[in-house]
Amino acid sequence: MNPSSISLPPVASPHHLTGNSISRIMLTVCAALMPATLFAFWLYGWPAIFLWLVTVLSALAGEALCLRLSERPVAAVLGDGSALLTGWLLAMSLPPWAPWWIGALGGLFATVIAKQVFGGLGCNLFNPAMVARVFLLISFPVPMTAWVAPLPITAATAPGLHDGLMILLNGVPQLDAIASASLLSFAKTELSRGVDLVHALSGAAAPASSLIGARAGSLGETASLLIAAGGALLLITGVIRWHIPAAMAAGLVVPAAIAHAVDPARYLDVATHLLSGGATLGLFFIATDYVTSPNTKAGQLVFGAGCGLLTFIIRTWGGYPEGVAFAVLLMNALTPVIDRYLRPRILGRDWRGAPLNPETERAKS
Amino acid sequence: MGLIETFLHRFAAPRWGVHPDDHKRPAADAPLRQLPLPERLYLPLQQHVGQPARPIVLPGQKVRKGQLVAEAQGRISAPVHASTSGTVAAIGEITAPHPSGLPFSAITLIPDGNDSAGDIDIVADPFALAPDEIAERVAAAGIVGLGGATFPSAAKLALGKRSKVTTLIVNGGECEPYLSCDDRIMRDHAADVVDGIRLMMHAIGAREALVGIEDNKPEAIAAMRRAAAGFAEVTVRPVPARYPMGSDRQLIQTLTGKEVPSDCRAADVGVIVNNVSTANAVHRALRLGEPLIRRIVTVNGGAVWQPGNLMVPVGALVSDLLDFVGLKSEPARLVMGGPMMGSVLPHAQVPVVKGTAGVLAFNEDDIATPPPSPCIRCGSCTQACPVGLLPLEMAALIRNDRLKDAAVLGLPDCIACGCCAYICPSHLPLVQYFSHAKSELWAQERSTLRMEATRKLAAERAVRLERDAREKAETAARRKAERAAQKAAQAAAEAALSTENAA
Amino acid sequence: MSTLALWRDKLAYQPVSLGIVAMLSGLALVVANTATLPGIAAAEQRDLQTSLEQVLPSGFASNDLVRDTILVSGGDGPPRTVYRARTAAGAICGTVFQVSGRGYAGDINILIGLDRDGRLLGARVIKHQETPGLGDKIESAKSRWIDDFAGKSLSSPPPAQWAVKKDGGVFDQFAGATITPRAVVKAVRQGLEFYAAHRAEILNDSPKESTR
Amino acid sequence: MFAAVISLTLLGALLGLGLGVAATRFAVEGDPLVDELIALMPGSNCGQCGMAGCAAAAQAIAEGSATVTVCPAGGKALATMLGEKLGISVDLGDIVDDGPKLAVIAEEICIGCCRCLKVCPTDAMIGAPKQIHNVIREACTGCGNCIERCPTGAATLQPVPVTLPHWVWPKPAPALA
Amino acid sequence: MGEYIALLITTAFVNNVVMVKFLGLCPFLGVSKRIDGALGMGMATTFVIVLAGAVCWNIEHWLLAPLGLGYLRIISFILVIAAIVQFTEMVIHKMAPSLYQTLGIYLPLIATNCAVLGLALINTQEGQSFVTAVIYDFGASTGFSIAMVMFAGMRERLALARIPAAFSGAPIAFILASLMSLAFMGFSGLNLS
Amino acid sequence: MNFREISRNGLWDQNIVLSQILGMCPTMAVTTSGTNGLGMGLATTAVLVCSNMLISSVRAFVSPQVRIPVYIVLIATLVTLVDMSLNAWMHDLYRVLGLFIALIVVNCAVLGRAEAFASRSGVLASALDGLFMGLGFTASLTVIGLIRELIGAGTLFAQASLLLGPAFAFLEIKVLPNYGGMLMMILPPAGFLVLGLLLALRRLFELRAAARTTPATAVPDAVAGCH
Ligand SMILES: Cc1cc2nc3c(=O)[nH]c(=O)nc-3n(C[C@H](O)[C@H](O)[C@H](O)COP(=O)(O)O)c2cc1C
Ligand SMILES: Cc1cc2nc3c(=O)[nH]c(=O)nc-3n(C[C@H](O)[C@H](O)[C@H](O)COP(=O)(O)O)c2cc1C
Ligand SMILES: Cc1cc2nc3c(=O)[nH]c(=O)nc-3n(C[C@H](O)[C@H](O)[C@H](O)COP(=O)(O)O)c2cc1C
Ligand SMILES: Cc1cc2nc3c(=O)[nH]c(=O)nc-3n(C[C@H](O)[C@H](O)[C@H](O)CO)c2cc1C
Ligand code: SF4
Ligand code: SF4
Ligand code: SF4
Ligand code: SF4
Ligand code: FES
Repeated sequence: MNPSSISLPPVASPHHLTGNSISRIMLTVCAALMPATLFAFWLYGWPAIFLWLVTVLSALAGEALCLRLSERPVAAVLGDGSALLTGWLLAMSLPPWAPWWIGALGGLFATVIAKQVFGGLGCNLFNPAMVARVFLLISFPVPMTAWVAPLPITAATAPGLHDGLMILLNGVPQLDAIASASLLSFAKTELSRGVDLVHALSGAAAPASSLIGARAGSLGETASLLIAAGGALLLITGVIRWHIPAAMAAGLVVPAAIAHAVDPARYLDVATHLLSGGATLGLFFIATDYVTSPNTKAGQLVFGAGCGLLTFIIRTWGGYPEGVAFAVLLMNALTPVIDRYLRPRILGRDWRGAPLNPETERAKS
Repeated sequence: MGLIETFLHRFAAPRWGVHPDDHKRPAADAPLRQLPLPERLYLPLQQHVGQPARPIVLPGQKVRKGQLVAEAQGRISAPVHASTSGTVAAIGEITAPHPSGLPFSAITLIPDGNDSAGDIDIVADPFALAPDEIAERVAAAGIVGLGGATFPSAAKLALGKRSKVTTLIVNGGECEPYLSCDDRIMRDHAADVVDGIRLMMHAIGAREALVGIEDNKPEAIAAMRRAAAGFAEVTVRPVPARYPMGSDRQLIQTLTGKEVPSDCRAADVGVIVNNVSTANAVHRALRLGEPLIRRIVTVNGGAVWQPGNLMVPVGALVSDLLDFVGLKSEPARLVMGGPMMGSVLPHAQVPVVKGTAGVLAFNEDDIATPPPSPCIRCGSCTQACPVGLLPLEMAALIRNDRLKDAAVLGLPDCIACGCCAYICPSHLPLVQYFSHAKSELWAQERSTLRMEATRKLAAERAVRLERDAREKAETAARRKAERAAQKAAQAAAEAALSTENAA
Repeated sequence: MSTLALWRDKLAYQPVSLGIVAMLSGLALVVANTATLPGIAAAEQRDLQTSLEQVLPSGFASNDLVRDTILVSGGDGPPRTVYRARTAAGAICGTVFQVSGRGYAGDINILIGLDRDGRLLGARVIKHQETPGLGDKIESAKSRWIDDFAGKSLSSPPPAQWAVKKDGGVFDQFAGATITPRAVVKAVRQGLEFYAAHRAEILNDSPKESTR
Repeated sequence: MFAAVISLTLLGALLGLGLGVAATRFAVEGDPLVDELIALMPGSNCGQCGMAGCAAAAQAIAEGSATVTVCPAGGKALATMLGEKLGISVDLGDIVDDGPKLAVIAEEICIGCCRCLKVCPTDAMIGAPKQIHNVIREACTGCGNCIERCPTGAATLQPVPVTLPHWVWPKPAPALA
Repeated sequence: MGEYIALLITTAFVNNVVMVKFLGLCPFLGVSKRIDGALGMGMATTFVIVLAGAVCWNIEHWLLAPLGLGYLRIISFILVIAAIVQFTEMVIHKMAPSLYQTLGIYLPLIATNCAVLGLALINTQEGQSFVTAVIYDFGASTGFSIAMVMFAGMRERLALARIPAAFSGAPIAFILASLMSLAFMGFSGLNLS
Repeated sequence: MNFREISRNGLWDQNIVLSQILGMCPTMAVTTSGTNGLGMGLATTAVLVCSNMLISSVRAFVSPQVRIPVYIVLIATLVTLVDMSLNAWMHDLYRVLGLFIALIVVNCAVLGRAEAFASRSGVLASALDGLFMGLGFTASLTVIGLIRELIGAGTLFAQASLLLGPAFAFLEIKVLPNYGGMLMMILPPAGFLVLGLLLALRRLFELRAAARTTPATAVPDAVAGCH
């Protein structure tokens, strides 16, 4: 009467799953980064392309190494695309003509120290790409703040394939000749010299130039508009939700607007804050990293606002010209606490977790 | 759906839940078919929550269709009736429709093919009966909730009456993909359903009835509206198609705005929820005198040749259903219930029970389950959870065996709807984590209770040992005293004797 | 031992024992202080002396600089101690005093030595908190940068060029660290200006103004 | 000079006084923790933990010389409770919890010697001399005392059969990557 | 008022005792496994630091400085701190046994928490006024508590992560602290004036 | 407690830094170079030996209520004495170690040893314990300092002659000529990072050792002091 014994271990419901997967999400993000990346490649030429390659490959290599050591499936995990994305985002935030060892050390640091040591994907507490960026900035402030003005790959003076490789290997010859400050560090230097911003940022130095990428900066900083377009794609495809970008933008814009209104000579205007530095990249691609941001809406709003505000504070009063990476890391450190205290309300319970009063519910109609 | 419509849908829909592809058609549109009487029926004694029924027939006994074969035991219980006429072959065990593959008790019935019913006791106007009497008849008919929970309906009606329920919500949500048995009932028997609803309202004393139907079932909505047209107290209310709209708490919230407090029943806020098929069963019990011995079962899934709805006697084997509809291929997985909450079946030799809404035979493509990856904390599960829980945190705690901490996060409030596991891009078996934790916690609870009992027993034993010792000592003392007394008496006697002698 | 154990839990034992320990410690420290005081004072004196001599060419001063000081108030802040160097004949041939500026991570204290005409004889950073590897090249132990100041005066280079090269001046900056050298240059320049403003007072050799 | 010694001595004496007073004022009597732990233990004093009963086990746990997983009778449930009380995380992997066990008497072999009956800490064994003994399922904790004493091997420990309501969903296997 | 707020922020974040000044690391690493414990320790430490700071300031101001007993500073400060700590310990042991359980051996160790003595010494070194000293102490110990709570939150999450065996426990806690102080580097050079 | 055990405890099994994880503040703050680590370690060793001996000899007289204040007073006195004498008579060394010496007072490892060992053991054993604990501390600090220095600046024991005296000049090595340096190594993050990696290394050793001796047992909680 009971012929067949149990054939399989019990499988729990649901028996129907979404077609979504981690690799699909990560590849969508990569796709959203693509236009800005290609544009930046065009702007900065071969050295930037090589640096990007070195960074991505070393991030992948670091991940693969750790997976080998901990005896986990290398190919399957690399295939999830998260290490690729980490390397990519790191490359987007480096000076485009930085020497190869910057990219290589950064990529390794990101995946080994900031990610795999904590247990790999999903277990890291800090954004790996930003950890690596800050590590590089603190360790090698000179090459990490050596920006070059855009020199489109099609321009006659642009380094060719061979020269690009040389720049990658040996660094930029006569850096001072072509060095150019990024907008934020330019503003900071001028302020520290006692020049007011109204004068400093007029004419060729006007912030609007960064809109079209005509200003020195990292790959991800030069094409703010394309980055924003990528962000819009992420929002539309539902990969990210609006809470973090909106809150972060608000956290940055509101104090910036107030300060600028009070003293335009001392405080940068809103557009500059939003369009320069890593702000756009941070807004859509970095602060939104699932693993290191809170996962409730309220938490994400707090997190985003904190990122924006800290970015503003560090940019305005801090020792570093750029604050997105630090702001994101600081808020990463706060994320578990946010998650702990901002939990969603459970149906049938109040915010503190006590059951609702049936009589008040009965009275509703 | 057009772009604008999709957009509007996004904003109009509730913020919880998921929207899986519903796969309801073409099965929903196929006309109802009758399953031919199988060779054997297995009538399980436990087809409801509560105490199992107690068999009152003996092997070899002949029974008529609808005859009581096992009676209810205790307050929360339901009787079992013969689904057709025939001979009781045995009272034994059969594999339960449960993922564990463990057996449970069932009465084996060999149909005689006549399908002859016994005497039928019908009242002319059930509305003339007292509410309690309706509940009694519902109880006698063995009706249990057909929406999946299989709670004895009479107990629910009685509870509703006691708690002064004003609103009866009729659950025509049928939010599970693939299933369409409720849809079929509403399309084909709308008038009967409405009659059942009015009978239940009478039994509870409710003033109004709201029939919530997901808006992906326009035919059912139309049919029900037509049937309810004459009754002002019955309102048909389309609700957005979003899983798990059919869950009672979510439906109550959507239809009335009330939230059922976490430690309360719906009745505590003045609402009772019943399934449309339950209403139909109530109608049949009171108007036709037929106990709950058959139900509509959706047979669907990629491996099924002719998906559709079947009228099935309770106790038929899943294999009988599958043989009838035909299989395209060996199913990769058999599921009883819907794909979101249904339980996987160990094999096809398990009986259809009263709560079986569907039998799904999936092929490899339907269930292609990639291996789980680590949680990336994407928050989709939190977003989807209709209860507002943090599935990722609970799962992480459970993975580390911190079950109590998971309970603090709200594990007991989880309704196991599966939204979280459905949406998870890492394909984590979240529901299994929660089921594991819940059953493990219950087991721990049981062992704690047991330990308490042990402690009591040990204490009692200590008392007994002490008493025994004391009694022994007392007896010994008494004996000694007696012996001493005896000796004394003897001595006295001897002395007396000697004095006597001396004298 | 057993009586001790009895006593140890008594209330009075606590203040007495802790008091005794404190008293003995106090005694030890007092004794040590008395013994080491002269040594420490002498050592500190020597330290100052060597620092002062660093900013003057060797053999420049024939007197004991440490004892030949004058307090000059002016500029902003408290009066400055100015040490004066004399020739063997006793004429004032140079001065040494401390200037400070705000660097990247805090104040930088610099000792500068000038000749009578206000030409720099030397400069030494005596205290700073700049980042090692970046800003600490102002230390003479790490780099010869600070030696560039020798021979400079307010007029050479001209005031406009008293700045780092990045700001259009003559002094090198360090790659990636402009703030530190900028601060040093500014502090030294202010020192020169201070000297120019108070030259008469400093060179005034009437004995009543010299302290100590 | 004197000032130094005197002020330091006074400071020391004053603080010593304060501490002395505080120590008597705020003295904490006994160790309430052990009592709380004892209250949690099964209390059957079966000795499976290898200690002289539950109170000794509680004492050992409080002192840290025994782990919270020491009591096989209490199983995982007890271990988690103890862990919570002590504020430590418990590695439940340590517990060999192969499910609850019950004593079963093989009626053909039982000679009715009554030895098992005397050692059962929960009075789960019933019977009278020279009669077949029986185990009350609800009361037996599976401690095994009777098994050791049974001269004929009639008493054995059998796993409690799993039934539908007692079935526990297995924990999912961890993700590979 | 403004400058007090700036002082508070600077001491709490820019010159965070733990992350930047390297004071109080032992309790920072020891009592940060759970947020609740960290919060309790943070509050206990704040209490001790502010109280000890105030008492030490007075001792310095009214006793040591006037009598020229600077060389007794370390010993008298540490004596005061030790006494305050032990007193607090006894009170907590009596009043809140559960808190006592979590803070365990660390309560006595507050006495050797360098942050307490360090801050008291810094107060005198910088010649602060009483109010500034108290604000400074409060800001610093708040910074200590904030760092502890953030760190504890992260360690609670670490407890659920799949840390490689060689790193689980202390090693990963240090690496985490390293990344956290990397983040705090963002405040370096922050100048609110 | 025999000699072997005491020395093994101090140098490895209960190493203050690598196992007990105590005295973290000086460990992190001074290990920006090998020289600093060495200097701090030696100074601490001196104090540890003296304080252990002193406390061991007065332990019978100290009541539990005032135990900690008494120990701390004794340690502080010792430290101040050392501080003053160095200042007066070895001024050059003092200029280097002066700051570190004040830090020793609050190095909880010193009090930790007083509590855990000296208050229960004889004077000689306590002195030995102090010596080996101190040497273990010194070794750890020096190693951390060397790693940070090597990666940070490409040198080993830079300025040893300046700080510890000309006799130590032989230690100074410039390993990587032409090396640009890595600033983070002398900043706080690298202190934590290097120690974390060292601890992981130690754990790895122990895991290997455990696997060799008892192949099938579970992972031991290797770092006993990891609270
Ligand atoms: C996640 C979830 C989904 C449910 N879906 C349905 C459904 O689609 N239709 C339904 O009738 N009951 C559904 N139920 C059961 C209802 O909550 C409720 O028990 C039932 O409608 C009560 O009616 P009954 O007693 O007549 O079965 C669902 C329950 C849960 C927890
Ligand atoms: C950790 C760190 C420490 C720094 N320390 C100093 C320093 O001591 N002195 C300095 O001038 N700049 C220092 N900087 C660099 C300044 O932040 C600033 O970027 C630089 O001085 C600007 O100079 P530039 O115009 O040459 O780029 C430091 C930067 C970092 C990241
Ligand atoms: C793995 C690796 C790491 C390096 N790290 C650094 C570094 O930390 N700092 C640095 O300035 N150069 C670093 N370099 C680059 C070389 O040391 C570089 O050639 C050296 O700084 C010489 O530079 P110069 O030509 O500017 O003197 C590194 C190179 C490699 C291969
Ligand atoms: C929307 C989104 C944003 C991401 N941002 C980052 C990022 O800023 N830095 C990074 O290293 N990885 C990022 N990732 C990849 C991945 O989440 C990350 O490697 C994990 O933190 C590794 O555990 C992102 C992924 C997604 C889906
Ligand atoms: S949906 Fe899955 S991957 Fe996303 S947070 Fe939830 S459990 Fe993690
Ligand atoms: S299964 Fe539980 S946790 Fe998951 S979505 Fe449903 S109610 Fe929420
Ligand atoms: S094993 Fe458990 S029940 Fe038995 S004596 Fe020990 S503590 Fe008590
Ligand atoms: S195993 Fe034996 S002795 Fe132990 S409780 Fe059960 S019957 Fe009693
Ligand atoms: S050395 Fe332990 S707290 Fe600073």
